[in-house]
Amino acid sequence: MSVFSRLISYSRKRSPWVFRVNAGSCNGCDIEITPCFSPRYDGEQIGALMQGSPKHADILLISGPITLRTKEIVKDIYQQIPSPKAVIALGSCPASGNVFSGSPTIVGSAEAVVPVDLYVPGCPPRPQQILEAIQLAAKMLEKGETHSQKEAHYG
Amino acid sequence: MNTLAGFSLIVLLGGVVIQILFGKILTTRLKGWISFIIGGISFGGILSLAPVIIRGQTIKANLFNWQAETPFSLYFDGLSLLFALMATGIGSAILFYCIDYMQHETNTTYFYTFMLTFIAGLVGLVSAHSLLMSYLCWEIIGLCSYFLVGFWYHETDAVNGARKVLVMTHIPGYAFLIAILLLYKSSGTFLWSDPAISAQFNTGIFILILIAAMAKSVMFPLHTWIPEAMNAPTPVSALLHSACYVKAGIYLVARLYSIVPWHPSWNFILMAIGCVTMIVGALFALIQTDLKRLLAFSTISQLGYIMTAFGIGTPYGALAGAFYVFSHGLYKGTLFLCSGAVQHAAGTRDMRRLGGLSKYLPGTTLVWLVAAAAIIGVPLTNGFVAKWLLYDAALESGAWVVIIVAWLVSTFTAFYILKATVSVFFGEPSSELQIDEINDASPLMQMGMGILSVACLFFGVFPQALVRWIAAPAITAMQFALPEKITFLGLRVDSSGAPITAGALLTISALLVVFFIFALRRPTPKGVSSFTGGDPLPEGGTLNAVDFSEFAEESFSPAFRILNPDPVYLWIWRTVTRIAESVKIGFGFFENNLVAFLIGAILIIAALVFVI
Amino acid sequence: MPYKIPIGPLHPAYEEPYKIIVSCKGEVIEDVQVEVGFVMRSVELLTQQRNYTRDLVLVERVCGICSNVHASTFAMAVERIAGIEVPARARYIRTIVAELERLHSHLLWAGVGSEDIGYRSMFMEIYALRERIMDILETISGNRVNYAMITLGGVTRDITDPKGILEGVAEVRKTLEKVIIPIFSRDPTITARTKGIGILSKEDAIAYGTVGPLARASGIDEDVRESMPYAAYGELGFKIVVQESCDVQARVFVRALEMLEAVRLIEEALKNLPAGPIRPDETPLAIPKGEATARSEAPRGEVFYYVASDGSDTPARVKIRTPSFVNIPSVRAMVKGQYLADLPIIQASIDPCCSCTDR
Amino acid sequence: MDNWWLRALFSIFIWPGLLCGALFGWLLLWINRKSLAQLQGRQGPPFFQPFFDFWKLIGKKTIIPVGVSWAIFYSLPIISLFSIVFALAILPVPWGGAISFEGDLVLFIYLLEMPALIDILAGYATRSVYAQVGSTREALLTIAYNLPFLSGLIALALRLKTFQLSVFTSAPISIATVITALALFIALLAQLKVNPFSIPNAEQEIVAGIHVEYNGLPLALFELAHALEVSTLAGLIAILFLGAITAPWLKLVIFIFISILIIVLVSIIGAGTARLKVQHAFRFYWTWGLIAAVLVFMASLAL
Repeated sequence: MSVFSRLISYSRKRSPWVFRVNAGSCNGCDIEITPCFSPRYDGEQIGALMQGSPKHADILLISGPITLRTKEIVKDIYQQIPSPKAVIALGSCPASGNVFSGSPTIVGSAEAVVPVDLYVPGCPPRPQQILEAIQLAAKMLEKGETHSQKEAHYG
Repeated sequence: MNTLAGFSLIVLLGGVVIQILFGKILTTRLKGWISFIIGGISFGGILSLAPVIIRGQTIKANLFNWQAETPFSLYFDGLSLLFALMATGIGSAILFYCIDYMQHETNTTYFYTFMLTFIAGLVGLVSAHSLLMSYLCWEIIGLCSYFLVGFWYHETDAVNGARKVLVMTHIPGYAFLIAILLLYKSSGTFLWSDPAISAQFNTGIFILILIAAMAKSVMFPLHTWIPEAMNAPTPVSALLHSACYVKAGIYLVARLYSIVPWHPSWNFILMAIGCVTMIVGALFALIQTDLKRLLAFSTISQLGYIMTAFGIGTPYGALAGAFYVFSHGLYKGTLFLCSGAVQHAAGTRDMRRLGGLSKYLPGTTLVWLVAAAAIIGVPLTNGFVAKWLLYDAALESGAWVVIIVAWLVSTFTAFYILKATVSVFFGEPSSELQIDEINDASPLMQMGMGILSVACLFFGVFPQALVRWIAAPAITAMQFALPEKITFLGLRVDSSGAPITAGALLTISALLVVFFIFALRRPTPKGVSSFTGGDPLPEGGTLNAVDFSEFAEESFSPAFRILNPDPVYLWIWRTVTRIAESVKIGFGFFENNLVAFLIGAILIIAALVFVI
Repeated sequence: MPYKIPIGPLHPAYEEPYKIIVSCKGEVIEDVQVEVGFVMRSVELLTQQRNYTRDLVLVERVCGICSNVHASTFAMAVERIAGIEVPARARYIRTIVAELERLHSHLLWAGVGSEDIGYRSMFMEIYALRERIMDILETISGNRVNYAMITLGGVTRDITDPKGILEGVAEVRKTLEKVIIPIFSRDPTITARTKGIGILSKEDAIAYGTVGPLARASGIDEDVRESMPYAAYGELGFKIVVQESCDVQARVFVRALEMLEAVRLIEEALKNLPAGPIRPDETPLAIPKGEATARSEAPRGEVFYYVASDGSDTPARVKIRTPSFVNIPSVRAMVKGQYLADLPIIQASIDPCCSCTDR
Repeated sequence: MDNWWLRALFSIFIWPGLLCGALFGWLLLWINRKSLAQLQGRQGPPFFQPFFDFWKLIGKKTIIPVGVSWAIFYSLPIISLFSIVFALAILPVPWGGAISFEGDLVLFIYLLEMPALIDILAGYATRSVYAQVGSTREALLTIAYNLPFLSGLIALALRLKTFQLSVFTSAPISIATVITALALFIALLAQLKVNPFSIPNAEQEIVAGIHVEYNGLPLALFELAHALEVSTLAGLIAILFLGAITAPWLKLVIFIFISILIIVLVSIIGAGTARLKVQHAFRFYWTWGLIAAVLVFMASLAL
């Protein structure tokens, strides 16, 4: 069985499938995600794929400061991604609220909504950074370091 | 042994008598039980004949002699066995289902009386030695269907449907009568096994009999009565479609093989009619929104297959036909009983208002899925073997049009059956459905359906049993030699017939068990909804049967106009009534003014006499 | 009853949360219901709490795609109140950046549009080209997305290497003319998916008050760059692109030809780039009391800013009206009777931008 | 008898069945993705990417959406997988064909049809509105693409007067074979749901099509079934061209070569087209498919 489990964890590193949630972003991050899968950056060479359904995804990419309207959506989508899963907060907005901090209609921090495994700084981060983050998250999935895996492990 | 031949018939008629005599005393459920037991006994009676017939003998018995030349005698051979087993076997399962289904109905004496007469009629038809008795039984089942379709006589639709059934099958039935009389005139006998009949048989008589058979067996263009018969109680529809009524025409056509060697053009006619019918039935089934109407059109299409199989005219074709006719009885009966359970539970059979019933009717869903798989022709079901035999037979005789048409129509079959399946049992429940009141069919009903669906699977895995014991005697009776390669353990598959199917089934079920144990060991998160884009699903309609097939309907819409003969019949009907009307007016005028006419006539005659 | 299928707020065809509830019969759309408001971040409220310099940064993030337009229009309005004269070189640089932004935005749109009709190779081709423009923008401003080029009274960075930009732009023109426009106009599968689809008649276009390429594809020759020239457009000359066929294909052509026009404008501006300062020596912190409006042509249409100042260093009121705000409702007129499969491309053909709409 | 059973089990599970079929299918799928990427100017996925995708999915927890019966949810992919495994086991590849009997073509075609039927059921059974739309599209496609597919195979069967697949491999190559292969290829595009007929799984319209709600283990099984379907369908065309060759190893090489060639062709077509609408596809198959069918019958009845 251990051969299989090792194969499975190795495969986790090799095939991160990404689901994108725009939680009130200004589009800046989102138009930098799309080029990640275009010829110059080509995320497919690390096995990454954009998925349309959260049920197929391993990694949740959250961009934007999480507006009140999208808060429940983000929570719901996090639930719909089967474990093990990693969450990447993309850009400054889900980390701190960025320029929108102090707005009454945003939550401001992704941490308050879902457990975040990785933060990618930048407004917006460059495609290289995003790809690196995806790869790092995949490695975390391999080693079992994401919140979802730790939770399952400890209780 | 010869006395046993009439046993089933007598038991069934005895059942009728019991129903009539004790109808007032017995409770509804008891009547059902008695009918089922009667049916079971008659099934047993026919089964007991099987060993003799499989050995290749025929059984003859006289019921009573009316006249020396036209004895009411029975002639029981393989073909009779096939149809009689079907009628009593499937009929018993349906009667079993009736016990619960009909328990809240009034007037069940009427119902069970005619149900038993119906079955007895078919048994009589297939075992009749005399053509006259055949015709008698032919009309008895016609009348029974009229009474049964019109069981809910207070509903206009049911009454109109029953009338259409009677008119459209009774009038072509005269063609059969004419054929019998013509044969009698030229040969002087009513017994079909008489060589004199064979000698006098010609294409004209074939056509006459074919017309009667076409109307009974819903061949295009005489098929339009069957959708109207859907207002009957479900067990009646099931019996009508699967075992008794529509199979009568098939029997008649198959029986012609034992009477006379066929002219090649007859085969061609039959194949052409069959192919057209299967296309028409499948196309019209696409656009139905009523579950039972969809099944009705599917019956038309399936009977097209059977007719084609018998039309091929080779031993192999006859075998395919015999196999198909029995298989169709099994799965179509199941499908109808399931639709009855759906109607019972949900209160409607309009597929636009159904959906998501798999959660509330798990048993019915399972049974339906098996039967649906069979009609689509999924391997390991009897439907697959039937189609396989048909294609093989057609290939052997080089009828390539038949293969391609039959095969393409089978993809249409898959389409409309899936349409029914998904829009009734899967998907979102419609908002119009009263979810709280839905209960699965009662255990008795489920058993009735279950027996038939298990038989579908059994004959799919061991088709040899059906081929060897039921189909083979039938084709022997049709004057065909059994195809060489068919042995008990191999269905044209020299060494690997039964093992491969049984082995496949075993492997699949073993793997399924292993997989389920493996899958269920893993905990799964609960309460996660389906993905709808983040927000909850908006209130409002759900996908239904119309949405499933809308585009197909649109694409084939010209076909629906061209292939529907009903307007023509309506036109004929109107013309006839108009002529009758004008004739009536003429006569009416004459009648009202009779005195004046008489006086006038007398005066004219007197004047004429006077002048002359 | 028609069934209802929610498209969005999270849907692979959309970059942003934006919801269309579609009522369908079979594959045919009977009606749609558009819901926006997922991206409401209260930008207008926040502007009133910050000073003008910080507001520039904030309004740039109203929308990540047309960020420069928002900053420059806001700056135009403030400059109008304060009476600041923008130096000529700065006006030219603003034009160049605005047109580069239009190029990148239209290419982004074309990429997403071809993805919406399932043409992934075209998406790749276009995104490869778009990277070239991103490079140019990066050489000018140092950023790929939010350029931070605009400051009150001028621009923050100078263009030091016009030749390099000219080369890049020429390359873009070549690919546009040789590859992308021919494929979009000739490929049979693309024509099958765009021609005669999503028709917005001229009357409807006027009734819905549509602006930008959407309106111009319905035969309305309206462009702020011409009707109310700002920056350097008055000096450079400008030709409006109008198509009359009102369908998705027309919108494709309008944007494609606008891209060529943008390339021409950039080349012209670079060639005639006047010398001089790029911003005033001193930028005022407090703006005198007053109010002003400003309009400019964003890639999606007309952007309108209203700024009221009470004399302090924070604006009293900022009102932003974006092109998508008026364009999005016109989806309803376009999709009725169309097929569900066409919804993404029809919806994409108006190039909706929700972060603009919701602010 | 024992020997036969062993050979049958071998061909179901090892060659050409589950194991080798899956490996070969993953290879073909990787070639598909890689060549698509190369045509689009990208690097493309690393070698044997579908293999890792499969194992990753195996290792995920399965979510069964609210209101979906677990039995249906789990059994559909299993049935789909095993029908395609049996279909592949029947395919007379070099050193294969242990299960061969008169009429196996009928079984083969019905088994091949199963994944599509299961998909249609799965779409509705998982109660996702997107999957339901995908299902209706798939159902429409099945009645469209079967025209060239069935007529191709039936015409061939008529020419050889048998429904036995292993006879197909020994038939000499003629113009009829080529036309049949073309007809099968036209159908293959829709069967594999690749561009321009990627209609039932159109991501931009209906999220991920039929398998929207599937995840983890059952999704992995569906992916595996898809890989097997790829190798079966490509292999079906490839075996038509093995007639003239006698040496088994050469047969194998040519078999693999033609399969890869077919997948590369599929990739090229996929790279150069937009996704059509279901009505376009329907019209395409009922016009071009009909023409192909007529040609196939003319070729095989006349030649």
